[in-house]
Amino acid sequence: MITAYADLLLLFLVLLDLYIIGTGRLVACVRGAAAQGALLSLLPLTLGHHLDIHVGHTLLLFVGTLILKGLLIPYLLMRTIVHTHVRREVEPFVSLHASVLLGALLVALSFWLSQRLTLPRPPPSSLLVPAGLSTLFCGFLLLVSRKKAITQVVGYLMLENGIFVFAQFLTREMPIVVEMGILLDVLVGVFVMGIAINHINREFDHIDTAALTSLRD
Amino acid sequence: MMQSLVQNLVHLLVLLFFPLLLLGVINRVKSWAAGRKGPSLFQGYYDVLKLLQKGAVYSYTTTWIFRTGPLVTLAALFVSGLIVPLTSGSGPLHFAGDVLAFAYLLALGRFFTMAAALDTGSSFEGMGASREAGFSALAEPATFLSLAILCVPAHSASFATALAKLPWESWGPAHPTFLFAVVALGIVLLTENARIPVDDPNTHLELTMVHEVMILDHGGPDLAFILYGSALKLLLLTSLLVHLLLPIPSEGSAVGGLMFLGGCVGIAVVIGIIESTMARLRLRSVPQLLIGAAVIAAIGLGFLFYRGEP
Amino acid sequence: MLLFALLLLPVLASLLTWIVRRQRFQLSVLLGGALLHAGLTVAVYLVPEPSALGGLLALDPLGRLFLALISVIFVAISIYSAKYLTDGTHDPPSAPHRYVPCLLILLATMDLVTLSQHMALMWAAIEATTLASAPLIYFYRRKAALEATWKYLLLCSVGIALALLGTFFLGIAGANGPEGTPRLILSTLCQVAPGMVRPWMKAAFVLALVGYGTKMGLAPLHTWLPDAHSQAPSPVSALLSGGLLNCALLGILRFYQICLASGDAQFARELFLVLGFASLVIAAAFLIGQRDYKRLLAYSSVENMGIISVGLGLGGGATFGALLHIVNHSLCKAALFLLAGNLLRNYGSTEASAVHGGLRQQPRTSVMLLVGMLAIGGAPPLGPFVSELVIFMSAVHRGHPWLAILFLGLVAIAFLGLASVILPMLQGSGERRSHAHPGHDLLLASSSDDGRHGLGHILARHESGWYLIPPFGLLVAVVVLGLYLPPPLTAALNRAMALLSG
Amino acid sequence: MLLVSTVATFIACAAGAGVAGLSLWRGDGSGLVALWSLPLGNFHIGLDGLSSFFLFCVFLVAGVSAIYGAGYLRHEMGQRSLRSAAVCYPLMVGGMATVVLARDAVLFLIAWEVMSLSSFFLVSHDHSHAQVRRASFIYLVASHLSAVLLFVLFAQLATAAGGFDFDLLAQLGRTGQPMPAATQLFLLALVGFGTKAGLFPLHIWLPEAYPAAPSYVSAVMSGAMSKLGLYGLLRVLTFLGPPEPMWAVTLLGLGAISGLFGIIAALAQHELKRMIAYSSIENIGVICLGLGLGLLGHSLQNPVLSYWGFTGALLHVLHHGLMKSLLFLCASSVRIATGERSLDRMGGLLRRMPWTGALFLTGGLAISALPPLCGFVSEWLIYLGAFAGSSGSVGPLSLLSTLVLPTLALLGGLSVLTFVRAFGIGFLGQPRTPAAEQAREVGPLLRLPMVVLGLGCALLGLFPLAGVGLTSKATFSLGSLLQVAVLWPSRVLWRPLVGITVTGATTVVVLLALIWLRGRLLRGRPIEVGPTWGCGYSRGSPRMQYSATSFSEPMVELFSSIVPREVHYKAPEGLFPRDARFDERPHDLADERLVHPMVERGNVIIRFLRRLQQGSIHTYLVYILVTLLLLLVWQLGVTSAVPGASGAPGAP
Repeated sequence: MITAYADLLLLFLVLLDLYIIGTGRLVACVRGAAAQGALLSLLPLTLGHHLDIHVGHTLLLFVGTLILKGLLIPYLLMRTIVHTHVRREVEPFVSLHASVLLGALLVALSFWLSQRLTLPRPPPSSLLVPAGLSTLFCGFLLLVSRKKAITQVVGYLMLENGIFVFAQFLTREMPIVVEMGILLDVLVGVFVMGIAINHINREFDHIDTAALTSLRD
Repeated sequence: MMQSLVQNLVHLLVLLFFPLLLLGVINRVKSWAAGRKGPSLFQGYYDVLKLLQKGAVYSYTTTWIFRTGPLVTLAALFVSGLIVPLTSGSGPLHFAGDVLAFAYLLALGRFFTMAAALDTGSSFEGMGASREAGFSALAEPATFLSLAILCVPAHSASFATALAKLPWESWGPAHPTFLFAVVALGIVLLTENARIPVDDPNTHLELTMVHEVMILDHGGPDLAFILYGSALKLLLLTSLLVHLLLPIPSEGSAVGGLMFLGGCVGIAVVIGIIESTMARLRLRSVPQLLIGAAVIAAIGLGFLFYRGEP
Repeated sequence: MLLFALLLLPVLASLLTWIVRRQRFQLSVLLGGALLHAGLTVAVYLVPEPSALGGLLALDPLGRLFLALISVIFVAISIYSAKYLTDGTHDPPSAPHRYVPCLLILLATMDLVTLSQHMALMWAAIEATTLASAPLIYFYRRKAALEATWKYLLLCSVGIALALLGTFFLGIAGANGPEGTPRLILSTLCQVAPGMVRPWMKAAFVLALVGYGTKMGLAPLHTWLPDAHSQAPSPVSALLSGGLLNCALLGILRFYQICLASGDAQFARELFLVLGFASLVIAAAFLIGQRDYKRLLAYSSVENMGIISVGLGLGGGATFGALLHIVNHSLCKAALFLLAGNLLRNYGSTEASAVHGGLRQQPRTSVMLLVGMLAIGGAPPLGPFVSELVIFMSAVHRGHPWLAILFLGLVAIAFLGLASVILPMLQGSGERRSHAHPGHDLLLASSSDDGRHGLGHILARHESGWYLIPPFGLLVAVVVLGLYLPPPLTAALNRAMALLSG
Repeated sequence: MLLVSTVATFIACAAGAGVAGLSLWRGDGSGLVALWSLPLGNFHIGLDGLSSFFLFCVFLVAGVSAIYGAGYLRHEMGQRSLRSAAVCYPLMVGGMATVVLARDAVLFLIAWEVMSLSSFFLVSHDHSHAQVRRASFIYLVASHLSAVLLFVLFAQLATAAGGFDFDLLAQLGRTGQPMPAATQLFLLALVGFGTKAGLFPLHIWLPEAYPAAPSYVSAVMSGAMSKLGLYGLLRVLTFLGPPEPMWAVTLLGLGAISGLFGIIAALAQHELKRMIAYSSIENIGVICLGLGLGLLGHSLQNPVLSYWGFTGALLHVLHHGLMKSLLFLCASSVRIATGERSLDRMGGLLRRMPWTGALFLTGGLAISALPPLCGFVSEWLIYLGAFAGSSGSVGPLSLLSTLVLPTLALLGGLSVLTFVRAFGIGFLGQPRTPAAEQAREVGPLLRLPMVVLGLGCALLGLFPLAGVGLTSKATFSLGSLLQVAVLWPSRVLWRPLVGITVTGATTVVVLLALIWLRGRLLRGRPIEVGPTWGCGYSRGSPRMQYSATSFSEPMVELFSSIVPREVHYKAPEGLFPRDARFDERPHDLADERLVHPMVERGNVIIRFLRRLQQGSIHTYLVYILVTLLLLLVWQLGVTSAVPGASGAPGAP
C-alpha cells in the first residue's frame, strides 16, 4: 500500500513534466523542477522498505536529495534569473501548446514502451519506468526546443531527474558516497552553468543560446 | 676472301660515284617530259666539283654546329651506305640488327641538318626544319613496318640474312606482302628525299620549301657535301627498293651489279615520271599520305602473319 | 595508500593555490605537484597497490596505463604553462588566478577516473572532469570562448547523463542473478555478466557509448570538441586532447570489459566500428582545407579517436594497436597543441591563412610541428605509423580487406588534409601573409602570396626553452616509439590488452 | 653543414656504387638479418643481381648529382637555410638504397615512405613560390595515395604467405601453380608502383614536381627514383609466380601509351624542364615495352626474346639515368645562367655556354636514341627483342611483339623532333631575351658532373658490351626470380654489339676525315662572315626567329586530342594591324579528364558533410538523441526498439 504513495508521487512527477513544458515563465519552470526534486527525494522513503534498504541510508538519501535537488539547485537557478533579468521563454522553437502536445505524446510513448519492457525482476512500482522515461524525454524536449539557456538547464535537470528515478532500482547497492557524489556533480554542474549563463548575459546582453553560432565550419 | 674484298671495293666505288648520276637521270627524265633538252646527266658531278673549289660564307649568328652539321650528316649517310647492300646481298658492314643502325644513322643525319638550319636563326630555315622533322617522324613507322616485312620471314634483323631468305618463289601476286612493302617504302623514299608529292626540289618560293629551305645558308664545300649527301640518301633508299623488286644474288657478281645499277636507274626514271606528272600535295595532307603508307605496310605485315609465314 | 595520495595531492595543492594567489607561488606549486604526481605514478608502477574503500578504488593495468599518460602530459603542460602564464598573452584572461587550481582539480578528477572501479563513481569522476575543465576553456575573456564553454558544458553533461542511465541499466541487467541487483563494482559486474539480460546490457552499452562517446569526441557526437579545443589556451587543449578524451574512452572500455565478460561482445565491436568509421569520414571532411589550425588539430583528435575505436572494433591483435595508438596519439597531439600555441603566440591568430613562412620565423617550432604532423598523419618511421599498421594488418588478417582498405584510405586522406593546411603555414617566405580562398578547391588548397604584413612580425619573439622543451620531449618519445617499443611498455600494453580480450 | 653532407653523400655513393658494381661482376651478394622490436617485420636486407644493378644506378646518379647539388646550393647560400636540403638529400638516397636492399615488406614500405617524404621536402625546397608549394603538395598526394595501395598489396601478400619476409613471399610464387588472385595483385602493384614510375594516367604529379624541384633533385628523381617504381613492380612480380600473358600485354600496352603520350606532351611544352619531365614519361614507357617483351618471351617460350627484352629494359634504366640527369643538370645550368625557364626566352646559348650547350646536345642525341650514343643501344636491344618475338611462333602475341617496332620507331622520330627543337631553339640562333644575351658559362663545380655524365653516355654508346656485361647478371637473376627462361649470352648474341661499336667508330672516323678534308679544301680560301640570308628581307631581328611554339605547331596540331591546349589568339586585323598575338598553354590530358573531375566531386562531398557543424547547440543535441535512437534500434531490432521486448510483455 506504500507503493500506492509511490505511484502517486510518480504520477505527480509526470504531471510536473507537462507543467514545466507548458509554462513559458522561467520562474515557473524552475519551481516545477524544484517540486520534482522534492518528489524524488520522497521516493526512496516510499520505496525504501519495499527494497529493504537500511533506514539510515534512506533518510540520508532523502535529506541529501531534498536539500540539493529541492532547495539548492532551484535557488541557484532563481539567482541566475534575477541576475539576468530574464522572465519568460519568448519564441521557443516549438510553440508552448505544440510542446505540451508533444510532451503528452512522449508520456504516452514512454507508457507504451514500459508496457513492452520486461525487467529482470518486478519493479517496486509499476509506474517507475514510465515516469522515469517520460521525465527523461520531456527533459530532452525542453533541451532541444527552448532557446533560453536557463530553460535548457532546467531541461538538463529533468533529464537527471528521470535518470534518478531509475536509480531507485539500485539504491541498495549504491554506496552513499557515490550517491552523494552524483548529486554533488549535478549541483556543481548547475552552479557552473549558472556562472556561465551570467557571463553570457554580460558578454552578449542576452542568454539566447540559439544565437551562439559564431563557432562553425 | 679476295672475292669479298673486291665486293667491298665495288660497293665503295658505287657509293662514291653512282649517286649523283641518279639525280642527273631524274632531271633528264623530267626535262624530257617537259619537252626540254635538259641538263647533262653529269650535271650533279659538275656542281659538286665547282662547289668544292669555292670559299665559304658564314652568318655571324652561327656556331660550330652550322659548320659541322653537313659533315655529320654526310658521315652518317656514308656509314649507313656501308651497311646497306648495294650490288651484292650485303654491305661491308653487316651484323644482326644492322637494319636498325641504318635507320637511326639516317635519323642522326637529319638531326644535324635541322640543327644546322636552326643555327642560322632565320625563320625560314626554322620553318623548313620543323616541316622536315614532322614529316620524317611520321615516316618512321612506315619505314620500320616495311623493314619488318623484309626481316620477319628471315627471323633476323640483318639485311644480309633477310635478303638472302626472301621467298622469291612465292613472290608476286601469290605474296602481295612485298608489294605493300614496296609501296610503303616508295612513299618513304619520296618523303625522305624531298620529292614530289611531298616537296618540290626546284621550287623557288622559300615559304613552300621543306628540304631546300634548310640549306639556304650553306655554301662552298659544305653545300657540295650536302648535295652529295642527298644523292647518297636517294641511292640508299632506292637500293632497298631494288633489292625488294629484283632477285639480286647475295654473293656479288657482275650480273648482280648490273641488275642493281639498272634497277636504280629504272627507279630514278619512275621518280622522274612521278615528278613530272603529279602535282605537289598540300602540306596539311602530307601526314595523311605518310600515315597511309604506315597503314599499307601494317596490312602487309598482318597478311604475313595471317599466312603464317614466320 | 598511494591511491589516496594520488587523489589528495592535487586536491590539496589546488586548495593551496586557491588560497594563496601569488602567481609565482601557484606556478611553483603546479610544477612541484606535477613532478610529485609523476613520482607517485612511477611508485604505483613499482609497488602494486591493493584496492581501497572496499574495492571502490583500485588500479588495474588499464587504469595504470591511462594514469601514466595523464601524468606525463600533465608534467609537460605544467612546464609549458609556467612560462605561458608569466608571459603576456594576446587576449585578456578572464581570471588568471583560477587557472592553476582548476588545472590541479582536473588532474585529481582524472586520477579518480583511472582509479575508480565503481561504475557510478567513475561516472561522477568523468562528469567532474567536465566541470573542472570548463573554467579552463573560458580562460580568455572572449565571446567565442564563452560560447565554446557553454556548448562544452551542456553537450557533455547531457551526454554523460545518458552514460549514467547506461550505468543503471547495467545494474538492472545484472539483477536477475541469485543475489539480486549486483553492486556496480567492475569485478562484480564482470562476474554476473554472463547471466545478464542481454537487451538491457546492450542498451546499457549503447547508452554508455553515446554518452561517454560524446565526451570522447566520436563523430557525430564530437560537435563540442573543435570549439572547445580551439578556444582553450593551448596547454589546456593539450591536456584535453591528450588526457581527457582518454578518460572518457576509459569509461567506454569499462563497459566493453563487462560485455567481454558476458561472452558476446560482437555487438559492441560492431558499434565501435560504425562510430569509428563515422569519425574517420567526418574528421577527414573537416580536416581538408580547415581554416583554423587549432580546430584542425581538434578534428585530428576526432580522427584518431575514430582510429582507436576502429582498432577496438576489429578486436584481436588490433586491440593492441588501439592501445598503442592511444599512447601515441596522446603524446603526439599534446605536443602538437603546445607547438600550435607557440605559433599562436607569434602570429596572434589561429587563422591558418594568417600564419606563413613559419620555417623562417620559428624554425624550431616549425620543424617540430612538421615532425608532429608527419607522425599524427601516420608517416613512418614514427609512432602512430606503427599502431596504425598493426590495426590495418590485423584487419587484413581477420579477413576484412575492404575495411582495411577503407581505413587506410581515410587515414591517408586525413593526413593529406592536415598537410594541406599545415604545410602552407610553415612554408613560404615569411615576408608576406597568404590568402586562403575559403571553400575554393578544398582538396588541393593552394595559397598564393598576396596580402598584407602580419601582426606576426611585431610579436615575433625568440622561442624560449620553456615553450620548446615539453613538446620536444613528447616528440622524442613519439619518434622512439616509431623505431623501438621498450619492453616495459610492451608488457604494460599486453597486460592492459589481457583485460580487453575476452 | 652543406659541405659535410655533400662529401659524405658522395663518398657513400661512390662506395655503394663500387660495392654494387663489384657484386654485379662477382655474382650474387648475400643478405643480413637483424631482429627488430617492431611488432611486424625484421630488419632484413639482401643483395642479388637485380638489387645490385638498381643499387648501382641509384648510387651512380645520386653521387654525381650530389656534387652538382653542392655547386647549385652555393648560389643560394645566405638567401635561405639549406639545412633541410642538406639533411633530406642523403636521407632520400639512403631511402632509395634501402628500398632496393630491403628483404622485408615492412622495411621496404618504411624505406619507401622515407624516400617519398624526403624527396617531397626536397621538391618543396624553394617553397617561397606558391607554384612550388602546389606542385610539391600534388606530389605528396600522389605518393601518399600510391603508398596506400602498396600497403594493401603487401598486406595481402603477407597474409597469404604468413609473414613479411621476402623469402616467405617468394615461396608463394614457387608453388608452381599461379597463386590465386595473382592478376589483381599484379594490377594493384602496377598502379601503386606505376604512380612512382610515372606511367600514363598516373603521372600527373610528375610534370609538376620535376620542374618545381631543384634540378639536381629532379635529376635523381627522374634518373633513379622513378626506376625504383619499376624495381618494386619486378620484385612483386617475383612473388606472383610465373608471369601470365595478360601481364605482358598490359605492360606492352601501358608502355606504348605512356611513351606516345609522354613524347607528344613533351613536344608541346615550352618550359625546358617540363619538357624533359614529360620525356621521362616516354622513357619509362620504353622500359615497360622492354619488360613486356621479356615477359612475353615466357609465354612464347622464346628465351632469346626474354633476353633481349630484359637486357634492353634494364640497360635503358641505366642509360636513361645518365641521359636524363645530364639533361636536367644542363637545364638547371641554363636556369642559373639566364634565369629563364621557357625555351622561347632563350636562344644563342651555345655560343655563350659552350660546355653546357655541347653536353645538352649529347644528352639530346642520346635520348633521341641516335648512334653512337647510349640511348640507341638500349632501344636497339629492345628492337632486336621485338624482331626475335615476331620470329618465334605464329599468333597474336608474336604479332603484338612486332607491333612494338613501329611504336618504337614513332617514339624515336618524335623524340628527334622534340630534342632538335629544344636544342635548336634554346641553344642556337640568336638570343631572344637580354637574359639569354648576358648568359655566362657555369662554374667548374657544376660543369664536372655534367661532363662525367656526358662521357658516360658516349662511352656506353660506343662500347655497348660494357653495359650489357654490367646488366647480364641482373638479367639472369631477374629471369630466375621470375622463373622465366633467358638465353645465356653467347657469341651469337654478342657479336652484334661489336657491330654497333664498329659502326659508331666508323662514323666518328668518317666524320674526322671529312672535317680534315673540309679544312684542306678551305685552306687559303676566303671565309667571309655576314648576316644570315633573310630571303630578301634584310632586317631580321631575334624576335623574328622561329619559336619553339611555332616549331612544334604542326605536330601538336595533329595530336591536339592528346595535348589539350588553351590558346589565346588575336589575329591581325585591318590593313595596318596594331597588335596580334598567339599564346598557347598546353594542359595535361589525364589532369583535365581524370583528376580534375574527381577533385570537383570530392569537394562537393566535403561541402555536404561540412553542413554538420553549423554552430547551433540544439542541432548538436539532436545529433546525440538521433545517434542514440538509431544505435538502439539497430542493436535491439527494429520490431522492438526497446530492451526486453524479446521476453514476455507486461509488468507485474
